[in-house]
Amino acid sequence: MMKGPELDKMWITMGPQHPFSHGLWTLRVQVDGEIVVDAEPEIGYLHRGWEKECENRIYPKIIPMADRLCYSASMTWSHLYCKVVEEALDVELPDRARYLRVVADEICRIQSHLMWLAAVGTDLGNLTVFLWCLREREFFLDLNVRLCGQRLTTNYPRIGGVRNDMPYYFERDCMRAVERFEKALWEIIAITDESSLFVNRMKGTGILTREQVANLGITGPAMRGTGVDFDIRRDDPYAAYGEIDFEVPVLKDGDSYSRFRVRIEEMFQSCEIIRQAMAKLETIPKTHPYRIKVPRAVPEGTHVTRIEDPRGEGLMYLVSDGTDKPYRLKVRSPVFVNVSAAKPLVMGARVADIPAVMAMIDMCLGETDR
Amino acid sequence: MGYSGLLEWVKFNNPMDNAYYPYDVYNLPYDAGAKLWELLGGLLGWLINLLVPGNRLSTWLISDAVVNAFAIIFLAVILFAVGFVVNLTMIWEERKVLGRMMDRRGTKIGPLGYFQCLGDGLKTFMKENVAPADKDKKIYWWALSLVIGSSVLIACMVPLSHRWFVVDYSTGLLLIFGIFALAPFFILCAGWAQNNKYSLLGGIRAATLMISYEIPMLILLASVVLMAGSFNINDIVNAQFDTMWYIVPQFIGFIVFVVCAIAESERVPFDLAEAEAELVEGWQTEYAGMKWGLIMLGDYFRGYTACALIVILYLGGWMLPGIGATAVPELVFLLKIFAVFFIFIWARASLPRVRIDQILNIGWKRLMPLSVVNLCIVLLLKMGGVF
Amino acid sequence: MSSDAKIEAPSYNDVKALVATKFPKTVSLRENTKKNSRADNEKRRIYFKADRKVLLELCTYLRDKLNFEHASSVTAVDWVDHMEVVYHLSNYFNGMLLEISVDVPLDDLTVDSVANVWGGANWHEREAYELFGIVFKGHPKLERLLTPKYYEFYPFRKSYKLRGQE
Amino acid sequence: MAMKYLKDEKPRKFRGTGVIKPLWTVLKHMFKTTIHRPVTILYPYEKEWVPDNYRGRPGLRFDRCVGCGICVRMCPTTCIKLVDVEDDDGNTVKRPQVNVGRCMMCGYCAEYCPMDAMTTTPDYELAEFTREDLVYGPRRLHFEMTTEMMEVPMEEHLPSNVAKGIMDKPVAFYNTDKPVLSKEDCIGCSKCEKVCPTNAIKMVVIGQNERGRDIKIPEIDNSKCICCENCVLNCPKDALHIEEVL
Repeated sequence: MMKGPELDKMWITMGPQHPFSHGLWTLRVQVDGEIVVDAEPEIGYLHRGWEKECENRIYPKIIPMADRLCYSASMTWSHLYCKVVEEALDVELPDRARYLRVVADEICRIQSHLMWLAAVGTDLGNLTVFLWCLREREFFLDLNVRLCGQRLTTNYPRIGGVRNDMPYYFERDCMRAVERFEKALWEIIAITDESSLFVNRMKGTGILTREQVANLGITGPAMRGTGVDFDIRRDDPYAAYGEIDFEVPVLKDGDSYSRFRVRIEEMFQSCEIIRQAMAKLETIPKTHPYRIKVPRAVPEGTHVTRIEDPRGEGLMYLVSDGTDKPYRLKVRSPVFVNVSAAKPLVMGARVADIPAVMAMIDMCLGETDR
Repeated sequence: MGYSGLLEWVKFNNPMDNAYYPYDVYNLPYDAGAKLWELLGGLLGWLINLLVPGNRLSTWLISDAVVNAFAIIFLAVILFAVGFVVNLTMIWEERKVLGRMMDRRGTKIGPLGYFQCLGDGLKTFMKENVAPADKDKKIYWWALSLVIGSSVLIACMVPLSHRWFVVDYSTGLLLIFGIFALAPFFILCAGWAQNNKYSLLGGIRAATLMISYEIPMLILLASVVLMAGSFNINDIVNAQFDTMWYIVPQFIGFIVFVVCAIAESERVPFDLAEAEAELVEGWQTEYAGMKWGLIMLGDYFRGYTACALIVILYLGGWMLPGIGATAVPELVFLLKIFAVFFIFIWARASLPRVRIDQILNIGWKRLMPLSVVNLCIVLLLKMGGVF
Repeated sequence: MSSDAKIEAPSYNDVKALVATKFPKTVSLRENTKKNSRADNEKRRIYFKADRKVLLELCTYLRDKLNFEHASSVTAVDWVDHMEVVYHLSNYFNGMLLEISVDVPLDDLTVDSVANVWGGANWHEREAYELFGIVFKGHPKLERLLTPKYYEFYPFRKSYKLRGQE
Repeated sequence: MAMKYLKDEKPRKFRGTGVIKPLWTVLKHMFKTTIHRPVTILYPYEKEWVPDNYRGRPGLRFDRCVGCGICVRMCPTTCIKLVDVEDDDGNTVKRPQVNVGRCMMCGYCAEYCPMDAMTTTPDYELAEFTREDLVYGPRRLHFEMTTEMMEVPMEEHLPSNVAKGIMDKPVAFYNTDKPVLSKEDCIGCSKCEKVCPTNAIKMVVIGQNERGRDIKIPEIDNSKCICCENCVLNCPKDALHIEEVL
């Protein structure tokens, strides 16, 4: 029998100018009616050659560039860059800098997660979640402004410490924002997690097993929602995370809903971390150093370090050749790997599920394409 | 009729003396329409009569039937205009209330931001008329016109009070429902004609949505009609005034009807046909510029009709309990429509979009049994002699 | 300790000893010489230099027996006279980060693909292929990913100069 | 620490009623915002407060600047250029000019400025009609209400001090790092003297060569030096280098 063209299936190109793709990328899906039977992500629209650009710049000039890797997690990226150079220089950070970095990182994590939750709201068709989340995010951006003078591209960490100490009354503002946020987050939970329509959209979609997740290299909350109990902050501590007591939420269901719940709990834990770090910062005298002087040139060698980005594992691999410019700087972006797993994530889902499933990856194309 | 003065042709008769006068009471817009035709038609008849004296056309032009027909059409245009203004107000209300619910301010142009919709309408007018090259041309344009046209038509059918209405057939309600249910078919056609996968999916979704929501809606309509004992809108409203608002005995029916009405007018929790997160703009994707503006307007017309139906069926229409028809029953009716529309906005602000299989589940497994339960309650009440 | 049993969370010394016995000549260990890095971090980093002939075998061994389930990154470095492919693997149970570097001569830029060992290495290898021109043998879909399909050059090689670079 | 959100696994009792709580929350919120006004501000009419250390466009205090060019070298986007302008006395001097269209507001120029002449400003409304208008000359860079917070001080600690336990002696690289001369390479061209913006370098005669000409080498006055590296970069024989103090 002759087999004609598969007319019952069609390819749909979603992106790069599609409302669900938060950024410039394309997801080509093949659908049979409303069921997805094949998918293929395409990226590269934003490829700037970031790693190559860095080979042309002296070390301090790369910090503002690292901010631009991801618009909402700029703090962790510049922190990661500073960390890898510090490991290359073999310097030890002063206590004050370590705790300040923890505070800055967690503020960044909360606002990045809020940006994610806002995007989930729009992907599922509820604009109220979007605006409420952005309203809460504004308080953390205000903290960013107070701390480092800019809302998104913070340029705060420096090689050997941080740019400046806390401004006056920062502890007070920070505590107020955190306390206010914890109350407001329950309100947001009331219209997301307590709404059965919202939960039904996420439950049972995008299911992956623990083995699949480990093999595909998915990291971050998407991994912890699938039962892998791994958080670099706890298991490979950096900055001052080793001295802070916090929980790593892990759920075993492996669907979008558990990823959602993991991220919500992570926001509460970040509040707790900020609280503890602030309490600790009060015990360190204000005159103590927050930034130490480092040499301009980095000794020869290769260095690798990683950090827990809001989206997963961020890793930088630095090859230095003894000059004041890096020989090679490799960025391992969590979203780059997570989006490569788009096919197993959306297979078998409906077209309406694609935004809900891919929203849990929390796309950020700046760091994906680099 | 011989050659005579103009005043013999333009008589300005009392409209109530018209043999076809459809109303029981004096109707101002009808009167205005009738007088306008007497002026225009009388002038025309006089002129024709000057040229060709004694022709039958001139006499027909000022006959009762023509005057009545013109007055009814005039009334329909007036009702459309009212519906148009109500639509603008509803858009404004939606923006403002949605703004407050989302902690925003809503529109700010003009007094309380009312002129924003006018500005938006002007903007869509200015836009370039873009249409895909590979479209199915006839269906593309006809489906668009019919979607908008049917929406406008039902909006004109909605009576504003016992004295401001166009149709008074005993099956007026059925007519509205019938045209209401036509639109998804045109949407399916429009989705096909655009030669776009998103709009095709959107069109199919609209059709799917229709079959799962029409049936509970019609069962609910049947229970209301059963309770009132008539398909006539006026009778239903009067029956509610005589006993009580039907929201009280048929509370389940009210809730189910609101859900169905939201789905029927394709508003947010059930706007699958134009789910912007996955289908860009669904079946409206390739309708750009003013076409989209008109579709939007048609959507709001459908929302307006859905609200009006809820008000008529469950909230006592233009009557107030204990008072009856006030001096301006139209205003009472419109205020009730705005109140019902508030529920629509509220649902939009707090609920996410439902998936297509879930919507079928809700439609067939929840709303359908609930509407049957509602019907049973009505039957019990009716048999028990309460109504 | 038998070498067949799967070890869930191998310690630094376990990995060192087991790999040394299993691949005596082809894999060498590089000791970390940093002083100031914290001692606990120190024991979570292992640096290996492997011969590219045993790479696939080594990787399968590390995944199956030593439980390095996660391939963090695969990247390449252009050393002008030769290329180097660097693998970073991690273990979820003790947070260990293992680095394998493999030298690739310029006249034969091929190395075995590990995309079938770790699915997460798939795109990293594609990226290394398009930016450095290293061919990963056995890769399921070795195509250009970030750069346009019609590109003919490998932009991250040192021979590719940026504007303003001598 | 305990989980705050995942701890209470309450089974939802009435499954179909899961829409009541969100509806109620939103309604409550609507009343709240109607009484207390929404949080949004009407941007062009109302402006949000920004702190003093806000990094808007760069500012310049003309009288403090010495034209050393550190900002030019540190700018990641190379949007700063030294241009010739007349100062108040009519002399031609070199002062930075910023192309704000390329500026990414990182604040490095203010941070690394040894004279605290470059500052950050809270000025972020920079739209202009042409690209040329976006180029801010040295005089236009001036910002009226410059406060101390905008100077962005650089407070580093020397690792050697920290190791010794001296915790309250912050330094900046321009106070510690100094150029050092290796005498055998110097040819006495006195180029360093010409390019030094603070006149810290003076050529001194240390003897005479066999043909009777003066042998000159630069003498560096470390109290005046701001470590701008101009002498190092301009030395034709690489006789100078910066010695870093750590």
